[in-house]
Amino acid sequence: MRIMNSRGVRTITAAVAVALIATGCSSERGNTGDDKGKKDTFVFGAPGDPASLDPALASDGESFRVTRQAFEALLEHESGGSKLVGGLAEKWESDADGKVWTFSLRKGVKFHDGEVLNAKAVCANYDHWFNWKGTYQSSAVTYYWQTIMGGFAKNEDKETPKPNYKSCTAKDENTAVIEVNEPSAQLPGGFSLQALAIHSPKAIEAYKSQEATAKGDAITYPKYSQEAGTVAGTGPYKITKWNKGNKEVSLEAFDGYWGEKAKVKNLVFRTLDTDDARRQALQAGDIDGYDLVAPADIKTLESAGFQVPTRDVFNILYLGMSQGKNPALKKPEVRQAIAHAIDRENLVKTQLPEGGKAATQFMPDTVAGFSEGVKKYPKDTAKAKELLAKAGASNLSIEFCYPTEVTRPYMPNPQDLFELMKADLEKVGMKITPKPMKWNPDYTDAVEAGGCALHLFGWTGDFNDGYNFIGTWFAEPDAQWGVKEDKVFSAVKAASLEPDISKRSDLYKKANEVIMDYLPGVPIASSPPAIAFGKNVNPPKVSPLTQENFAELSFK
Amino acid sequence: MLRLVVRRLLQLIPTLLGLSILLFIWLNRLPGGPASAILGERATAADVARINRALGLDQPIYVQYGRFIKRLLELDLGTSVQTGQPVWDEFVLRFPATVELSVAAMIIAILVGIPLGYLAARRRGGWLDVASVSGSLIGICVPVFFLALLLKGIFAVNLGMFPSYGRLSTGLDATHVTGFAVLDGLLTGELDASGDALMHLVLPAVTLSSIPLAIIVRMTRASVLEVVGEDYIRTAESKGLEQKTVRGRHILRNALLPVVTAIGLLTGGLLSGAVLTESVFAFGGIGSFIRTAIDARDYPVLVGFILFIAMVYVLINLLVDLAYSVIDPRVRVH
Amino acid sequence: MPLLSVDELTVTFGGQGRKSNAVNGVSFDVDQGQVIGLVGESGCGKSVTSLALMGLLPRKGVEVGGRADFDGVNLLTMSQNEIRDMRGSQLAMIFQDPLSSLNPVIPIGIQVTEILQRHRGLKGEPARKEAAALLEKVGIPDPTRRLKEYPHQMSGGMRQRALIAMAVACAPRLLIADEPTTALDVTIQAQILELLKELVDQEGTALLMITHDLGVVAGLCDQVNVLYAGKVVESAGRRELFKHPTHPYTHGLLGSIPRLDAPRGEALSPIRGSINDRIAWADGCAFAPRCDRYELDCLSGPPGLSHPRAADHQVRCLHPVPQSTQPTEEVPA
Amino acid sequence: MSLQATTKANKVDRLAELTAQSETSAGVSLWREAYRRLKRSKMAIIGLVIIALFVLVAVVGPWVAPHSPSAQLWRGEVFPNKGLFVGPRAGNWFGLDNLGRDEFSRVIVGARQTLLVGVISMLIGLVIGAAVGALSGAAATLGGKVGQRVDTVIMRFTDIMLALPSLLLAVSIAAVMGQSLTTVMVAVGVVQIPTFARLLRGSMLAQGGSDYVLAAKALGVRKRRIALTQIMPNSLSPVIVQATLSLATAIIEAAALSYLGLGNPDPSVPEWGVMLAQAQRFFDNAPMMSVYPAVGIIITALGFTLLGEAMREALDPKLRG
Repeated sequence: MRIMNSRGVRTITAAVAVALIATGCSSERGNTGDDKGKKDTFVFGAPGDPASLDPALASDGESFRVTRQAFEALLEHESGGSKLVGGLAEKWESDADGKVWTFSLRKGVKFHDGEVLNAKAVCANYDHWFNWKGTYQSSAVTYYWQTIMGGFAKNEDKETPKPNYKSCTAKDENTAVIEVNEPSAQLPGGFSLQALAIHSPKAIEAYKSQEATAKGDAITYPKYSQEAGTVAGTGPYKITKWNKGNKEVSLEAFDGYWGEKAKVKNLVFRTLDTDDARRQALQAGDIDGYDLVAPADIKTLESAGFQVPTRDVFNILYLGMSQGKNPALKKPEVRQAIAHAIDRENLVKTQLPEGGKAATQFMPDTVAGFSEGVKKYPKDTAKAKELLAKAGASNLSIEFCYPTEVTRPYMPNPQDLFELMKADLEKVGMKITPKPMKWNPDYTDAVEAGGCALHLFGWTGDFNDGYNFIGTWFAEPDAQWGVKEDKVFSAVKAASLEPDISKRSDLYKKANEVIMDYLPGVPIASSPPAIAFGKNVNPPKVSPLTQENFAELSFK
Repeated sequence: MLRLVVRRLLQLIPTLLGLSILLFIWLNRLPGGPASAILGERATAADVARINRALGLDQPIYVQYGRFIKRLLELDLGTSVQTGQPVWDEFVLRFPATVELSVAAMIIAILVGIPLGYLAARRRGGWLDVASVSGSLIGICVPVFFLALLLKGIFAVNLGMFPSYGRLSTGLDATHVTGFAVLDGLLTGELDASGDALMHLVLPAVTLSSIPLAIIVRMTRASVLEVVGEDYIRTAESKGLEQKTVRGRHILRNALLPVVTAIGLLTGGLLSGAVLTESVFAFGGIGSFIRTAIDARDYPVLVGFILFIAMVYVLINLLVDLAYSVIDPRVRVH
Repeated sequence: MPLLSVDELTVTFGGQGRKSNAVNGVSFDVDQGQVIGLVGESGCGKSVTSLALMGLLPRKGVEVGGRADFDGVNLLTMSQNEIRDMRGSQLAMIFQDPLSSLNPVIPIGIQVTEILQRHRGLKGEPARKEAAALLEKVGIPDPTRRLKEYPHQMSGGMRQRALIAMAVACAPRLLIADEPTTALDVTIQAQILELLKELVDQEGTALLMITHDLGVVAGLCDQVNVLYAGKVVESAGRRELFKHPTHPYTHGLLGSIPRLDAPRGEALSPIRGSINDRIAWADGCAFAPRCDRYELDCLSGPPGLSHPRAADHQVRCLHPVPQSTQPTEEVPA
Repeated sequence: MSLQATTKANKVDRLAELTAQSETSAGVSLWREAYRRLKRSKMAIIGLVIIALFVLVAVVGPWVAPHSPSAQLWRGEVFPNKGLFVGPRAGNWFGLDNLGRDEFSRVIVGARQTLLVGVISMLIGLVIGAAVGALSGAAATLGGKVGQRVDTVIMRFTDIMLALPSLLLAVSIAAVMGQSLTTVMVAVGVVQIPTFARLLRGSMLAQGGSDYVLAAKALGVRKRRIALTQIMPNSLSPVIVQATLSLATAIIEAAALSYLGLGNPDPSVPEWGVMLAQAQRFFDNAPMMSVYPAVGIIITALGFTLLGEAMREALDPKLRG
């Protein structure tokens, strides 16, 4: 029988246990069920189902968590870090103004379906994406392609951004050259995204035969992206089965992998929607690890002998303000008052996982471009009060949106955070009207449309470039903020157009300072999303980008 | 008999029609309307426009309703926002799990409830009576999800007697024949699979059975008490029949009539409880699917499910009536 | 020796707390093949008496006292199983409401055969044959078809006949009929009474006829016991009783029957009040409150039995009705 | 005074007193009889006591609560992210919740919200349901051909509503109305409508067939009058019972809605369902946080159920014991 690890049910349990033992009811499954096949199967509890097995059609972490084990992009991040390293490309370089990117590919790389990786294969991928039509052009389907490379060969809708991708040419067997129209801060980081991971040309051909939409009335993902079999990458695992009923994606180690082969033969991602479900499954020994551990559970798990390695922070949680929604926010004093009112330290101390830091700007200190010199807004209730008075906005009443029933890597418990901030803001005499919404789509839609005067939101970096953070918000006017401050935009733009990495990060520093002077919203904190593993597991290196490589893990 | 079936099936039509109207109105009342209901996250104005065109939302309302009905008749319940797959397929995929769970729960409720209720009535005022009555009263008052969490915490997490989630341990997967894990295992001879599926079934089924069990106990008890006082029982006694004959043939047989009806209605209600139970035990049935659909505002799924349930419900009632007309001769005539 | 001799039978309901005596020391005898009437208003304890004899009273909260010897054996002290074996084979009973007395969800056939199986060990085909024969005997046409029918498919008369068939299935020696005709319309009543008479005549079964209907008594009974508030207040042969009702209550009963031969304009003389306004026998005559002949001494303890006219005519009254005022009843033969 | 007279006199007196002794319990009205039995039923007593306590707390709660239920007075002392909570202690008898608020005060104040949800949603169900039921019942019993058709239409409609799992119905309503306390009440209330409707209709049909109604019809009493003065009053008892019972279900349903995240949006206004749903996350570290509201819900629901059941038994002659 397992050790009792919950003070709560312990007493009841004790009673029941006695009864059970008395009736000779042993924990039969406890013994047999667990070690059955466990040695060669690792089960990971994922917070959500993947949307698609084709990373190019996905934009959510859960899809990427799975595909990352089976697909590799031209560039990757170092294991456990955020530094760009070679992926399928051993070396890469760009011309002076960052428009021509040359990749010398790794030799002897095989796809799961036996195809060989070469420059042609790479270009087949990029051309496939570039020539998408119909529903594939919906930003809901190909979000990342459109962010990194802009639009398509033939844009079908004026909403779609103009293409930045120009061409991909196979210079020789193992050299692929990708050209873009404009230098972009999304590069080279963008090349490391799963959304731009390289598929087997054979698979690509198969994809082309399938339309993304079955009926006119909704986005139906193509069959190949919903069942294992067609998709084929070069990763250490190959996807063998997606059992939607059981909410399980099964992967199997790929013998032909070019690098160090996976140590555990079978890898299974099992969706368990709630924190509790995942925690209990781990405690019950039904799974070997899970992500997004509720901060409250970290100590519990550790004291019970489970492993909860801490990731480096690579995200930012902020209190967004929509000036469009509530004009009072147009007054700098009001925004500053709010910043001074909020007790960030307390949030970090009591709510966020250990390793969390109060934020001073819209990016974590792990990102190149983080500036020490930004203007700071420490907690100061008195100051906040007087600022409000100065703005003639004492007892200002304002709407505060927060998401319910959701855990985000940067925001483990939105409702509690909201409650605390609400209390802080009320202390300085503001009236708060709570507006809880379902995360998806209500909340995200409302926030992005600028429908929430105050709101909690955040971002986890895709790759280590400042633009991946501040660029997403402050490159141009954005409904979410309703900011009309050219100083801000130009500062960010300037940085984004600078091809030289080191120069660029200096420009990001300046941009950050400009942004924090203007204070479009209040950066709250950066905190590492906690991930947990079973006692008998040697966990993989945990990644700040939450890009763990499960091929590294093994059983003790 | 057949006429009854036909009549009831015909009655099904107006019910569903009315329901579809309600749903149609509802869908159109939704904030943002059907388009945003169908589209998922990051739906651009372009998408919405495209959808509206596709849905023909520019046409007059009755035309739209016509299309709506037409699609329903083609079993086209739209596409799930969460999975991007046809709603109907999703149901077909998940329904067996829920049926399996509900049936298991019902079996427990019946096998425990009827004997318990009977004994309670016979030993009226005895400790068993008091225990089962108060037990059933409490049973009704415990929120299902709390019970589920409690059972899980004790038997899965702390005692490790049962798995804490799912229908089957990973790696094990009985090849699909019926979709009922337990059955499939038996059919395909993968006994370990069905055994495993059974273990997975225990906790959710027990949780789900709590309310029907409570109700069945009390109904059986009440109706036995009532029947015992009937003249024909006195007649049976006056004939000097053996006790078992009197109890079995005369008391129980009559006492169960109302219980049967109740069981039918309860089965319909189970689906509601399944949403909570399944989501606690991450049981891959419609219930947990709906729960996530609720979280994700997956309206096509919800609409589809409501229609689906309505049908199931009416069919169940039909079955009950049939069963009733078999066991109660008085119903058969007319 | 009488087949059944009931001696000071008492039945008390409601164990602790408020007791109420339903039967207050009833005594009477039933001889082989005799038809005995037990007459009284509803609530006088006649049905309770019969249930007590059959051992059908609930065990809990009921006290049964006195004796009821069925050829020498006291029914009241028998064990559950002993009395079970008696019921249906030795003693049988017919109840008031044939519809509610038949199990609605079981075919008549089975309800008949089950008793045959129990007491005569008949199973399957022979049982069915016998059952059909029984239905035949009680005058149900096309019995084999009827066997398959359910109570609700039969007429009231048919149902009562079916009940009777079950009662006589094992040729019991004593048949108790509790208001067998009250629930039926007059024409049927006659038939049923006719049937009962035939059966007892043929089989020599003793019949204890419980009724409030003096007409029934007049038509059927050899000996009549008039019950009031759980006590026999008058007991006599049929002719004697009808000729010379001596107890004021009996007198009143007869007086309240409309009669054709009554002189025009003569009003009926109904008994005033209801069975509910009574006093406890212990304090005196329970009928006193309703009695015109009531005197203070009626309240000096329970009145005993006396034989003002003949030895076989017992009356429990201190002030019996004097002969002059006797109604002269033409007793139907 | 003549001896004759005296004897006559005490004859009567004596008789009178003796008659008085043997009591007669004839012709007690259904309600009085029911009330008599209710007073004797343990279930009813327990139920009433619980309800009384609950209502008392709900009413005076906000005044007797030692602290503000929403003030994070001990914010610094609770560390959810380290699994450190503060259990019962002097001043905070139920300890603190995950945001450093006084759990005891929250439970106390929460009672009112819970009662509110229960009562209002019950009323919604009762009023609308009864109206619908009465209408179709009256139509069926008195309306003749047309009435019967009206009746069937209405019943089809309730069929539809019955066909929907209550939770889904609630969710659908929430989807249209948005998330709010009112939504919860309406949702839970609407779910109750068909039950009440069918119940009232059923017993009205039963009454409709009864002799006194036939008599009234025969006497040519106006139909509306019959419905209102004869049928309705006699059909109400099951409805009253149901009302009591549905108070319990309402409270539980509300809790379920909260668990599905559709509960009262403003979490700083404590409500047991929401509290329970919220506390689940900390069950391992602070089990009592879930236990307090859970026990509150269960006991309260039990109280109403007990009373309801007792009433049902008291009103049902068949179940007399």
